[in-house]
Amino acid sequence: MKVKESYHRLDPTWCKGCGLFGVFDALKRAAVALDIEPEELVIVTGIGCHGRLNNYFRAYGFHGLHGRTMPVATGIKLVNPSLQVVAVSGDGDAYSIGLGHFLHSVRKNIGLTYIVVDNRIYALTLGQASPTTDFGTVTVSTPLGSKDFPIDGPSLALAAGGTFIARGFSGEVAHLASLIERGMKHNGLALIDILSPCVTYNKVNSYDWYKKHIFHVEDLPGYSPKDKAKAWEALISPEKIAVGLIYEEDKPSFEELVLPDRERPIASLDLKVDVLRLGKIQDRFR
Amino acid sequence: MKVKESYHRLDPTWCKGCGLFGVFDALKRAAVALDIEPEELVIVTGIGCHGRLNNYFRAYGFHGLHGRTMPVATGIKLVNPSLQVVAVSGDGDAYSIGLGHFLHSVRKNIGLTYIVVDNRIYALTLGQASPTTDFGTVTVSTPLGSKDFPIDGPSLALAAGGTFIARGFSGEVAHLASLIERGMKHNGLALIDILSPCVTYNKVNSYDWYKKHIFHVEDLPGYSPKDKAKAWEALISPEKIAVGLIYEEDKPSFEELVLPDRERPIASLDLKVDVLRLGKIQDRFR
Amino acid sequence: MIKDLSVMIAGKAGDGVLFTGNVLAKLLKRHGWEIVTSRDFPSNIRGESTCYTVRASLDKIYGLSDQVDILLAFDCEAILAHLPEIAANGIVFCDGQGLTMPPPEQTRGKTFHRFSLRALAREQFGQEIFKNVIALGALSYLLDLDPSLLDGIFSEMFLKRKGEEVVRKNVQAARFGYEKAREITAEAERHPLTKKADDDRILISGNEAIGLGALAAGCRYFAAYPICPASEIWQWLVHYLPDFGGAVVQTEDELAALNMTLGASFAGARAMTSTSGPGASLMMEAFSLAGMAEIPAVIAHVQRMGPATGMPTKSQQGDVLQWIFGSHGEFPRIVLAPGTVGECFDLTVGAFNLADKYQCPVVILTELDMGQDFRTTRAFDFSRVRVDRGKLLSPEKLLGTTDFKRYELTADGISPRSLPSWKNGVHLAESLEHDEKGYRDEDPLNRRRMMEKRMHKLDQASPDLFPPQTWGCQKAEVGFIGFGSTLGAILEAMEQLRVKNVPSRFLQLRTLWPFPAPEVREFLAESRDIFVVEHNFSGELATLIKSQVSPCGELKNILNYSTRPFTPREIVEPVLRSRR
Amino acid sequence: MIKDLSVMIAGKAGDGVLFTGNVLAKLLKRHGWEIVTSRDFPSNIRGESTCYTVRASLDKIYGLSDQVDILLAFDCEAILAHLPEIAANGIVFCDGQGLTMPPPEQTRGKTFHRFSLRALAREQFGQEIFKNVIALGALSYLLDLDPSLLDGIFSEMFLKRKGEEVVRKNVQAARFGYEKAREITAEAERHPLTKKADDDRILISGNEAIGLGALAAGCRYFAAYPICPASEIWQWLVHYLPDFGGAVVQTEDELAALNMTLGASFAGARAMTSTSGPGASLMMEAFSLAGMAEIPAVIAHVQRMGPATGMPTKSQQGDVLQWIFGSHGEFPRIVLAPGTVGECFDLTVGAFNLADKYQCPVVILTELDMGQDFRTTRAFDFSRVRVDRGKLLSPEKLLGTTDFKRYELTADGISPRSLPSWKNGVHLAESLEHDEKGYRDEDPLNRRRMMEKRMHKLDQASPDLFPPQTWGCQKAEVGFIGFGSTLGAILEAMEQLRVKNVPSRFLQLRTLWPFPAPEVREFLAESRDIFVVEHNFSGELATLIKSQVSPCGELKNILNYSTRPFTPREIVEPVLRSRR
Ligand SMILES: Cc1ncc(C[n+]2csc(CCOP(=O)(O)OP(=O)(O)O)c2C)c(N)n1
Ligand SMILES: Cc1ncc(C[n+]2csc(CCOP(=O)(O)OP(=O)(O)O)c2C)c(N)n1
Ligand code: SF4
Ligand code: SF4
Ligand SMILES: [Mg+2]
Ligand SMILES: [Mg+2]
Repeated sequence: MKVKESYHRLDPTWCKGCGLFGVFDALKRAAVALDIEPEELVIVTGIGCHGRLNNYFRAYGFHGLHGRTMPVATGIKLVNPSLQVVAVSGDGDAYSIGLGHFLHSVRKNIGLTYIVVDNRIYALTLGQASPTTDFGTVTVSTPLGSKDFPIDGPSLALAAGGTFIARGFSGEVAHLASLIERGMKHNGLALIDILSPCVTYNKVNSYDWYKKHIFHVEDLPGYSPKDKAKAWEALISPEKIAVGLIYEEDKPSFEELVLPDRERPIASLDLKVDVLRLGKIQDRFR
Repeated sequence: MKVKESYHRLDPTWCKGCGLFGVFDALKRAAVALDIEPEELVIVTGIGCHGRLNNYFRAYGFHGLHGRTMPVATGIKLVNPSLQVVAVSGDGDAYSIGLGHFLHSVRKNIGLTYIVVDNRIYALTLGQASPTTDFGTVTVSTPLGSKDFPIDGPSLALAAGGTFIARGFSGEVAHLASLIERGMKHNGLALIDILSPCVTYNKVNSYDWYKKHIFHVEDLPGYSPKDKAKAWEALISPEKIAVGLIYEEDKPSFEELVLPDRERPIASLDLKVDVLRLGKIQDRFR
Repeated sequence: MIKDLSVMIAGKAGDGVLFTGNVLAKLLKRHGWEIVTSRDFPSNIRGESTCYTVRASLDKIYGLSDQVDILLAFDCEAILAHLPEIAANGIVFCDGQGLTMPPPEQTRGKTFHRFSLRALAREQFGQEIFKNVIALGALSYLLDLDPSLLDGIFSEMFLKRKGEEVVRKNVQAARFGYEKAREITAEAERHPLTKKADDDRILISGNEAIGLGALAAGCRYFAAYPICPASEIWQWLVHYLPDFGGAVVQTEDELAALNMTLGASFAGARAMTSTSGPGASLMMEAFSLAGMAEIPAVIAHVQRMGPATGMPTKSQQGDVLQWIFGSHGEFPRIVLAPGTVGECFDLTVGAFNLADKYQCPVVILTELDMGQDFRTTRAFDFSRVRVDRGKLLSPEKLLGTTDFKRYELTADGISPRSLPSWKNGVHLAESLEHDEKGYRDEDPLNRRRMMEKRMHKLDQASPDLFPPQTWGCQKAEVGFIGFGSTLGAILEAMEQLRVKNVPSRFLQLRTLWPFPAPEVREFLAESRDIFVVEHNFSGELATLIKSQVSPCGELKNILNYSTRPFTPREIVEPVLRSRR
Repeated sequence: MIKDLSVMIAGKAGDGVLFTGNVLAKLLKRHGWEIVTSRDFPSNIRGESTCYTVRASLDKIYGLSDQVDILLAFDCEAILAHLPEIAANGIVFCDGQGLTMPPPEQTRGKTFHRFSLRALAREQFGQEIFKNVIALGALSYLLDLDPSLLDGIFSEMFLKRKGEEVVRKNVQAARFGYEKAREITAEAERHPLTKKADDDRILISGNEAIGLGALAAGCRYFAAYPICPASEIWQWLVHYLPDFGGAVVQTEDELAALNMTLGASFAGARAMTSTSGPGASLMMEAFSLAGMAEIPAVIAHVQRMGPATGMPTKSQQGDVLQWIFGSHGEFPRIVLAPGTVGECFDLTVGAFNLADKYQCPVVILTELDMGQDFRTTRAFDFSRVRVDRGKLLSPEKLLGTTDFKRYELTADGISPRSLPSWKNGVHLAESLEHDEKGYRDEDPLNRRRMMEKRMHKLDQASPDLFPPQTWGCQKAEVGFIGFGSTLGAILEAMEQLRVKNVPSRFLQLRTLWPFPAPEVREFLAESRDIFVVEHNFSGELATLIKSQVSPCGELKNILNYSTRPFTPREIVEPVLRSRR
């Protein structure tokens, strides 16, 4: 039986009050709930404040390049599909430089949990506007207010054929943990977009602001995460931000489709040289 | 008064019957209809069979790198917003390697016409599966049938906040020309996704196949391209492929928002050194 | 007696030149001859000029010769384009309408035949595409080859995929061409080739040999994005890897391809990617990550002509320094450059072992010519292939470990590796500077140690690397240095020089990085005139040599930055000129 | 009399060390002294150790000295970390709880004061952040600076943005600190600095100087993606460019940034981008496009420590060869390396003119230290700035042209440019090999000509490039070669060597490519001991020299691959050692 401490390596040095603490906690809770061995869990992070998670969380980790969590995580998952592979990105990492990888992984429905900690800012680089920064926000890169219309990861994931699309709030850790847990159990790519305050560089989208601006899809009468049109409506709702499990669908995962034998992961294949078999293949060149 | 020949530089050497001929023709028709001087038109192309268009079409042109039409076109447009800037990509160019740029240009609503010639294949590289290739299709890269679920450019554009989303068919040149023409008049980014047969490498999605698999949104009773929920429905329709002007919205274009003075394009600014003004700026360092 | 023969097939893209050339090469190989092919294709699907040369010889050959003995032209343009290359007693078959003959002083001695291939194909077999098979039949006659050889090739090609009827029709068309050629050519025009035993040899391209090498070496994960001329590596492997329990993934771009390769390798697979030109530039960032996080990775780069999109179907050696000095930051890397298809196989096997042993990225650098052209070579001996995974631990070895250090500071700088899922091996693969366990560390002393660890890893690697190979006369004054696909032309040139009483030597580099400075220094010291032969503009190899061997005497460049591979003549002439 | 003084401020990220250091630098500059600053920051928003050094001198200085005279420590850890650097008679102010003193043999001669900055700030001003201003006031007292100088700085900083009340409170806190320092320090501990006239000088960082240079040179389009330590260039420009009719665009990544820059340049703007480390690798593909399509572009690369994500807040010169030999294919490029903030301005102006004149990409290569640290320099003379757009035509000049050739084969290889919208100038900017009009062309002869055209463009460029600068004694036996931000330490080292009767010279390269071979050859010939000083592991500059100057005598490397900039001592010592 695991406890949260099973996954605790170090106390984080994020700014006091940062939403990442909630994410850190929720991820531990989800792991506890699923009783995962730290060795069976691989956390792939992007570059940004969120990327520090690997330093604090005890599990195998891969802290790669900015925006490239998805291909790295895919490589890991396909080579050893029994691993629980969780990728953690920021809004810049996932929705700016990594947008193409994100959506291609979604469409391929690769068995990854993708946690995007969206603080609507480039935090580690000291506060530039990100693709989710509200229109008009003043940042170091937009002294006259941002002139870019923000994009929404869950909507894009839905349009790309996503099979598990959820949004959490780092101010609601238990709820968030349950979303992550469900995502980790999902067969295929599970997106968990997280509204998460950056208390240092984003003074607008605070805990209070989010509390006022979110609604839970669970609270919508008759809401079913299986209904794509409803999901779309919830997402494009101009008034408030939908939180909860927005959409879910059954579809074969990429590993299922492309791996010849999921019981024999590539990572543990015997690489002994099969002289006979190779000889037969070579015969085609005679 | 322009005629089609005003824009004709060379006869194309695409394979006989290739959908690109229809695109070439439709683009010329649209230019004629708008009576654009070839000098005022810039065509930015990606790498692929579609990219050869620049050789045949008389206008300023930029044949850049695979997947990078959008940033190049944006640079051109912002520097001289009076130019009509048309980008032409293939499905690989726009929706695979260029996906991130595409969606970021959509969300910024840059005043470009983006023509994506979707032949559901990587043609110039001799026939690999593309992001729009149908599930199960056998290609040189997928001898066992493609295991990727295809994505849909217009749906993604809608989710990214697109303001003009259309789909044409290179077998219906007049209709396509009218979509391109409207797109070129649109304030902001106009996506015209084109169903276009590759007669050499894609034997499935032929003219006949498309004729059987498309429907025109104009034919839907009460369809309005201003209704986002309807547009979504039309796009995710599992039976047939929606063609026509799917969605349209008024929103300020990026140039409008970021250029200090659209009447004085950056391209023709006087760069004389303003010693006094620079001196004042320098004073802040004293 | 003919001992060496070149046949060229020329036409327009879409004419089936590739098919015809490939079958002819196979045919001549089965006849027992040594083969070298070469293609010159446009980067367009239809309409532009294309040609394919098959050189066959009784003796071992590595490159093209300077002339064409038989030209099969699908149009008249092709004659005019290739006339200068046609041998004095050459034969030309042409399917041009109204064959406009070149002026007689250019055609003297050569024989021209109009051969209405298309018309005959349509008339006799209802479809124009049979023109290629008719032509192959005609060539069979001309070269006095056993017609049944062609039959065998057709049934291998078509029986399974297209059925008996197709085979039959092709065989028929070939026979028809055979007879037709007998009708229109004089007996004296034939170039009969002696049959030799087709012993333990294969006919293979560099791309295929790399694929086969990867398969043998235990590569079980391949991620790539389509690009000419590299795609064939994974498009070949995709037919076999799943059967071996592996997977091939087509990614959305090259950034994903290398990053995914690193993910797969981190998780335990022998993983690889391939690319060319623009794709290589896109891989530079992740290349650096492989170096920093010490992740084994194999990258095959089949060079095409740059810069930018350049000329995607033309060969070049213009990306050499990119892999050695490119990317940001300093990290260990290995760059191998096979000079023959056999070496494509051997060096690929070696690349995987080196990557695992030194935990760094390994590049296999070839060229379009090497990748796409076919050569005969002795069949590969798989029993000699060894798989060495270096310091990869095992779950058993980790038992009881309580303080696993993925980046342990060891004497040789190489640290033990564990894989996700292995107990007690938890660690972080880190792109930031890190401590021995892989966690971010900004301590100056740690930085120093980690840089030294990584950068010195390859100091003792030379016994594992492929040493340069010396060809030719031990004591020659003329020395060539080169690598990769120029080998064939250099060896041909050496033979021509020998005939002219100019003995020469050739130092063929097979590892470009870490640079084999001692061997090169020795070679430089022993030769009087050094010519560095490269298929590029700026002499990248010469630049590299100068940067690594100091002091370094005069190096003369023999460069070719045209769209065609070196001809032997292009190497012989500057050497003779410099000795006058 | 004090003529030279170093103050260090040390604490944790989040302590306001940056603010304090910046204000102190400004203050000392206004007092009339020459300034050099240096920062050592972690790559983390909170909690880790941080320090900032301000060196001030009556004479012109370019680098740091070896010691710290005054340390302002926000915690005790900082004392322990920096004790070895503190001068024999140094003073330490510390806000640590329970100040654990180092052993007496290490503290002898030094003065330690406990100064409860945080507590005082909270008590007196209700907020801890006032600790920094209190400290600044205390330093003002200690150095005997006019207190009103600080007042002026605060009102410039806060009046417009935060209002009068904030200014007042800051002024108050500063006075409080001033008085407090008087209380706790003895008169003898003061380090009074003579006031000098603050004449026509500015205090500026390399990043700002590049921004100002770009603005002056007519740069009107800037596209970039955030990355430390380069973002400050565009984050400075974003305040001014719109007023000048231009635009700054934050792109989705670095691929977009350079491609967009090329689009803007193609359409007529003077356009620029900036980046560092990983971003530079991502730009390699479009770099090649700029070379092929002959599009002017300016790229500022502020180097940080690699490889991979490396150490984003530490300086390094580890990306030099990337710009010279990186990217696929061969194409012309120019790489400039300013050694002072003044040169950051001048070379940026030059970069735009070179890019336009030679129609190729130009890289301004600096380092984090150069980019982020501040130096005093003579104010820039804008009346000397010239804008030369090279062979850019005009609509008028195109009148009557019927056959415009964008890539015309001219004697100097440089062709006339037209811009979209100009009549008669229609053309294609082409990434494939192209003919004179810009359209795809696979003809071998055309290829040869186009390669020669592009590659020879820079053959005659040397009069336009920034020649190396020679510092020191004409006839010295000891010669240094270096570039960029090592200049300060080298000049300090030369001074220390002079005092020890070892005269030396220094060849500062300002253009790294095209390589200034004649000047370097001459310098090598004239010196006996050559030391190549570089802030990297492998001696990239030395590698470059060897590859370009052949024969080339022995080059000794003085390398620093630690996280800290060179101290003069680190250069002096190896020189002295080698002469023993
Ligand atoms: C290729 C590349 N470009 C830029 C950077 C610099 N960089 C580091 S973190 C970051 C963005 C961080 O934003 P986000 O992903 O939202 O993470 P956060 O810090 O907000 O958690 C950037 C641009 C980089 N490391 N690599
Ligand atoms: C960075 C890079 N990767 C790969 C290629 C090779 N390449 C050329 S065209 C092409 C794809 C073409 O597909 P698509 O965009 O659909 O165009 P089509 O040929 O079908 O019109 C690719 C992958 C390239 N030129 N650059
Ligand atoms: S800067 Fe923002 S995102 Fe980063 S640790 Fe601080 S609060 Fe969190
Ligand atoms: S290969 Fe396909 S896309 Fe290319 S020209 Fe031929 S038909 Fe058109
Ligand atoms: Mg963020
Ligand atoms: Mg396509």
